Amino acid sequence: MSLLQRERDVIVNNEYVDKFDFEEIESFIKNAPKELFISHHFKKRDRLLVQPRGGFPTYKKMFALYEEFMKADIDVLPLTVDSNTRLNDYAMSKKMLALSEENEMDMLNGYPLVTHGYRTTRKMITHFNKPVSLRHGTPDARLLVETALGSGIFEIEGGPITYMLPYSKNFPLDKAFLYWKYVDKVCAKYSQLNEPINRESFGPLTATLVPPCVVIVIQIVEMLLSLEEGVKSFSVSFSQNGSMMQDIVTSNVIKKLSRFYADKLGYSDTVINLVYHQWMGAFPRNKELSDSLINTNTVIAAMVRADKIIIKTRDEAFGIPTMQCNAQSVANTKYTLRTLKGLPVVHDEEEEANLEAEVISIMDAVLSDHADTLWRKVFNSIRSGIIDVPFSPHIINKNEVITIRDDNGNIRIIDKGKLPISDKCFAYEKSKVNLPPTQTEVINKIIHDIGAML
Amino acid sequence: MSLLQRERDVIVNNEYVDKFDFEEIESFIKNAPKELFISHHFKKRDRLLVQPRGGFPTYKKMFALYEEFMKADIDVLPLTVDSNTRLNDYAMSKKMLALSEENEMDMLNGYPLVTHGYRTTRKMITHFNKPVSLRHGTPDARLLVETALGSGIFEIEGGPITYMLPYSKNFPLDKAFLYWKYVDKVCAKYSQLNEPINRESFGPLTATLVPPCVVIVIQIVEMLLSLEEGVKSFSVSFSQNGSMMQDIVTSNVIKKLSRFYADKLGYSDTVINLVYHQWMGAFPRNKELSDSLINTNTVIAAMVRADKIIIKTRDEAFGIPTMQCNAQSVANTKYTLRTLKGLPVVHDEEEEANLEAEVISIMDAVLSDHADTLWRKVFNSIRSGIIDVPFSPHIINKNEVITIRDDNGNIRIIDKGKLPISDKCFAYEKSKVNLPPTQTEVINKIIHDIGAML
Amino acid sequence: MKVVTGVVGNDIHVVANRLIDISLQARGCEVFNLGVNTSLEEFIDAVVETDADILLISSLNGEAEGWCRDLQFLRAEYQLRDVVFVIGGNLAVGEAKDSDIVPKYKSYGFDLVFHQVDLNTGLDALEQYMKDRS
Amino acid sequence: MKVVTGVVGNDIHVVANRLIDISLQARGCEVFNLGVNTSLEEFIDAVVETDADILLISSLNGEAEGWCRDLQFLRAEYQLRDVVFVIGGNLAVGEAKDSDIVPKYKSYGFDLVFHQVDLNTGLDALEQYMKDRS
Ligand code: B12
Ligand code: B12
Repeated sequence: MSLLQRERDVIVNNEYVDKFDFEEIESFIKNAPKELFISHHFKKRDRLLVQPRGGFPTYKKMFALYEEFMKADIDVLPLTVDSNTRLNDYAMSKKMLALSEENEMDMLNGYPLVTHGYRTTRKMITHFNKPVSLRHGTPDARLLVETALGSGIFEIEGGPITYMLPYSKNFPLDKAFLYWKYVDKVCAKYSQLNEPINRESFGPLTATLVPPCVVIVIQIVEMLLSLEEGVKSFSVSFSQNGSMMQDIVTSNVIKKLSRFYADKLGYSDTVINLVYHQWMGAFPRNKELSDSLINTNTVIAAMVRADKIIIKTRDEAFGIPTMQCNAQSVANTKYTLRTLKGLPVVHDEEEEANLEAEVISIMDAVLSDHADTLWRKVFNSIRSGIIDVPFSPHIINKNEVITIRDDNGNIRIIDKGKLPISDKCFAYEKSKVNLPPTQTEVINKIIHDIGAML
Repeated sequence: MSLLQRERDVIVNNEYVDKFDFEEIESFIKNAPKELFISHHFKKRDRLLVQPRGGFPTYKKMFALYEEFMKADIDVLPLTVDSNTRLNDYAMSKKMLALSEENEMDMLNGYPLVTHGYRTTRKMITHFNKPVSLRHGTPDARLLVETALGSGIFEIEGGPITYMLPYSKNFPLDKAFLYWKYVDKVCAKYSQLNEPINRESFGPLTATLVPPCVVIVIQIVEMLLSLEEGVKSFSVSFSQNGSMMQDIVTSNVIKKLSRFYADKLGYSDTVINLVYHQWMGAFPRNKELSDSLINTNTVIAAMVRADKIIIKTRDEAFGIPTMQCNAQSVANTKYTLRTLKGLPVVHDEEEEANLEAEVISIMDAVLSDHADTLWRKVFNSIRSGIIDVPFSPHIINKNEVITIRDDNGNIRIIDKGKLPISDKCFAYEKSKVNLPPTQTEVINKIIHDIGAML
Repeated sequence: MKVVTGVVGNDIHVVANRLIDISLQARGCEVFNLGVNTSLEEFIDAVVETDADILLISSLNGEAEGWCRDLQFLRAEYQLRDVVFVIGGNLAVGEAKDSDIVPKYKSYGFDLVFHQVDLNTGLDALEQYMKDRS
Repeated sequence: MKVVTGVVGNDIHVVANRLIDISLQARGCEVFNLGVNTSLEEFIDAVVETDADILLISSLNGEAEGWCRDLQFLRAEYQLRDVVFVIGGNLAVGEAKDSDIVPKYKSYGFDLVFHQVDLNTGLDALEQYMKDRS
């Protein structure tokens, strides 16, 4: 038995989980219909795929949610996991699931996938026969992903950085890298049986004034870590920046450089797709305005020529949306994409050159770290602040980079911390903003900029 | 007494109208606050002005509508006139206004301005102290415009072509030209007293597959006719075509060529502004989708860098919107414009060159008509089909031009009728579409294309 | 089957009218299309003149009620009992319910009333009505 | 005034937490910020350790109810009668009404409950409460 398989046996041996039948799972995946694989749909590339977020505690309510989504002609079903499962607190999930079932009231903010198990969940997923995307935010997602794959969920979101720095305070980063290596290995293994399992990185990060160069570097690095393990289908992503132009520039650069680095490191057979997240920051507490924001984001997603868009709902500022509200959001988005025609292809040479230079400088610094493996290089880079995510709750994150919006809504770096971007690039960033004179005013401006869509 | 003044005395002497006090009106306009003049707001050019449509039969309800609009932070108030007044059927308007007042039910699809009179209406307009735009569709708008100006309405929409070809079946076109000359003369006269009165043309026309070259020619021609009479502030306009790129191209060309012809004919002191109409064709019978369509249009209006946007409501497919619904639409649009930042400046050289060439060919043909005055040249051009508006109900319109959408939503000319566009341009248009093989299929495609937003 | 059609009143919405013309012809009718902006009297004159079986009125801009109230008198006056009177389109100012609209227009003398009904659905119902009748 | 603050449970929404830290300091408080992902026990420990006047808990992701039900027992156990217990943020999964939420959390032992209340409004109310109390 391989080392990986031995590790797998340990992982799935958990008091909260029914016994895993790996052979049965393998044959299920081998014979699974192509429709369940998003990588299969990406191949057609005939339209921008629409995917909401959504997860309810009970099987019954989750099933009903999928039914609503199907009526709205959804492209990709989501399975969002509750925050206890995310932090491997299966005991709490179990307790709250029981309470939710008894009281017909939602005591969890997502679907506790591990608690329900793969046998149950697979019934639902094969019933609807649409690709399902696993949305979580889990540093140690090993058991979760085994359960997902067994269930027929063939797109796994996350990664050691993007599901750590925004989603955890104390979880040891080095462990996260190893746990995600496991995830990638398992995905790569199953990818050989049928269409490839798609891995997706989570570009929005903290959704709070993260500069595009940091997003792109993290996307590329997580992609490379997955490709190292044999993953063949990968989606890079980012969320609305707050400036249409910055979104377009980010898209152009991320497409170009993710391909560039994949090829450079010898993974030219990988299929790379682009996912665009609608505004991930604070939403207005007015549902009509939220609808407007959502639709504007749909238009931008089409303009940046994403392959998939992940959408929000008019309930965002209030709480987990009702299923009707969520399905309505899908229907609205599909309508806009259907009627929106004749999109121009836009470029901004100067902005793209600057962003590209920033990304390459940081990538150079990461790749030339003295460590022996890529994950250790990245680990060191985060620890030293070469990669630094604003507003990360994680203790290891440097938290030195400070950003602010310019008059056109672009996120600009005003304190580069340890980011190894050139003086020229940093000067370019600073030249775009009129910095308020006092520290208090800068803080007020940052608070104001966080609420750009309020 | 001048000839014009004598004509004016006759016009306002109408059994449905109270006596006009021209002296009092003149002094009112002279001393009117700048805020009432849209031309004053255009000067600042600090934002895209938002204007809905709206008119209710009774004074009370009209006042309440304005109150709702004010709460939504509106930029320009509309005064939309009912369809009887549009066709000078004041008797019917009076009867229906009375019924509306008695039964607290709307028996008119707009505000019967002539019936209410300028003394009453002015109270409302000075109370709100916002610029008001007169929206009608009247071939003979002489009495209506006198009443409007006396009321404090300092933007007059319409023109002899744009308010004729889409809005009338039998009204004699030559008369319309003379009646609109009257309107322009009166506007020009009052323009000398304070800020200029703004005249606006109605680019959407029938809102049904009208090719951009026809729209632009008509915009330029109506502008020139107004400038001839001394108008100093003019807005050209067009409505969403159905392709973002075609909107951008139309905007770039209309801006360039309206300025070009104004300068060429010696009116370089005129201020020209651009107005963008949200989709003017058939709306979906689903209010959520209508909201999406409206918001998409707002994004496009910002992209084409219009100076004013005229908006629709989610009730469009159903009937005259409630005031709350209308005000909500204003609020949503203002929100999107406030939060939408970083818009790229887009061009498409090839498309712009083609459209420019088409407009210039048609303008050349119009201007080189043998008649002595501009209006007669234009009159002849319409009669001969040099200017031809698809789906016009008017008997004089040639109705020979046939258009269809290409795969990107662009409106393309497949039968040029008598439009004097070059073979090269016509070939370009046709090269963009795959024409269905049979006549029936072409008709079905046209029906389908009319419903592009359904 | 002879059909007189057009848009009633000061209403100039012509697009539906063009489509109705095409659709009726496709269904084998002989169509007399008076176009937009047609008064009730003009319609009645045309029905008499052409000896039509059906008068199919459209209204889109919300005016119809004001114009059609007198139909019953004209119908009686000209003794047009055999002609089928149909109206369709958008039959009220503002949003309105079928349950209010349909009885109202029937009381004005229409046999069939299609408020915000899709054209083909309406014309199918009309054909059915004509069959049931004969 | 000493304030212990943080985000309760498996909740990692840090943005509000950072702003609260800044705002409390601007109001002259001595702030002990435990950050996100903090258990009820950790909060109580910190209150005891720092001898705080106020415990200000945030919850954004809808988890609070599951964590805070036991507050009343801890409060009694540690005899923290003088400490003011405040909670704010987004206190339910899904949309919920104030009239349901506030009494519920008061019954768990909170003195002040701010469900979806703007930060400054909440902190103003807190200051007023502290004044009225002394
Ligand atoms: C940004 C964001 C994220 C980021 C967070 C990054 C980070 N580390 O901070 C990311 C993307 C990582 C994220 C993850 C998740 N999120 Co989140 N997230 C948001 C979002 C969009 C904005 C939050 C924000 O930063 N707002 C800006 C700050 C300044 O405002 P605020 O947090 O609302 O706080 C204000 C008030 O609440 C108040 N306040 C807060 N505390 C207190 C205390 C007192 C005493 C007072 C008076 C006031 C007060 O003052 C603050 C300033 O005005 C909100 C939705 C929204 N609001 O629009 C969802 C939201 C909070 N997230 C939600 C959820 C569920 C999650 C996830 C579980 C994923 C999921 N299932 O969808 C995970 C959480 C994982 C975990 N372990 O907790 C839900 C919570 C649902 C509910 N309550 O029913 C929300 C409401 C979205 C939604 N509608 O589903 N999220
Ligand atoms: C395009 C349009 C215009 C164009 C018309 C160009 C032209 N000459 O045709 C312009 C811009 C000039 C215009 C002007 C006005 N319009 Co207009 N217009 C529209 C719009 C957006 C689309 C109409 C259209 O062409 N639809 C496509 C065709 C194919 O569909 P249709 O007309 O709905 O017809 C279908 C059905 O009704 C049905 N049908 C029609 N007749 C019949 C008959 C039978 C028997 C059956 C079974 C079915 C049937 O079948 C058709 C095909 O599916 C509608 C709103 C909408 N629907 O989205 C407003 C609308 C019809 N207009 C309206 C109004 C009020 C006006 C104005 C008075 C201006 C104003 N106050 O806003 C002026 C009218 C001036 C006048 N004298 O009539 C209102 C009517 C309000 C009401 N009923 O309460 C509408 C609903 C907009 C609104 N919500 O305010 N308009």
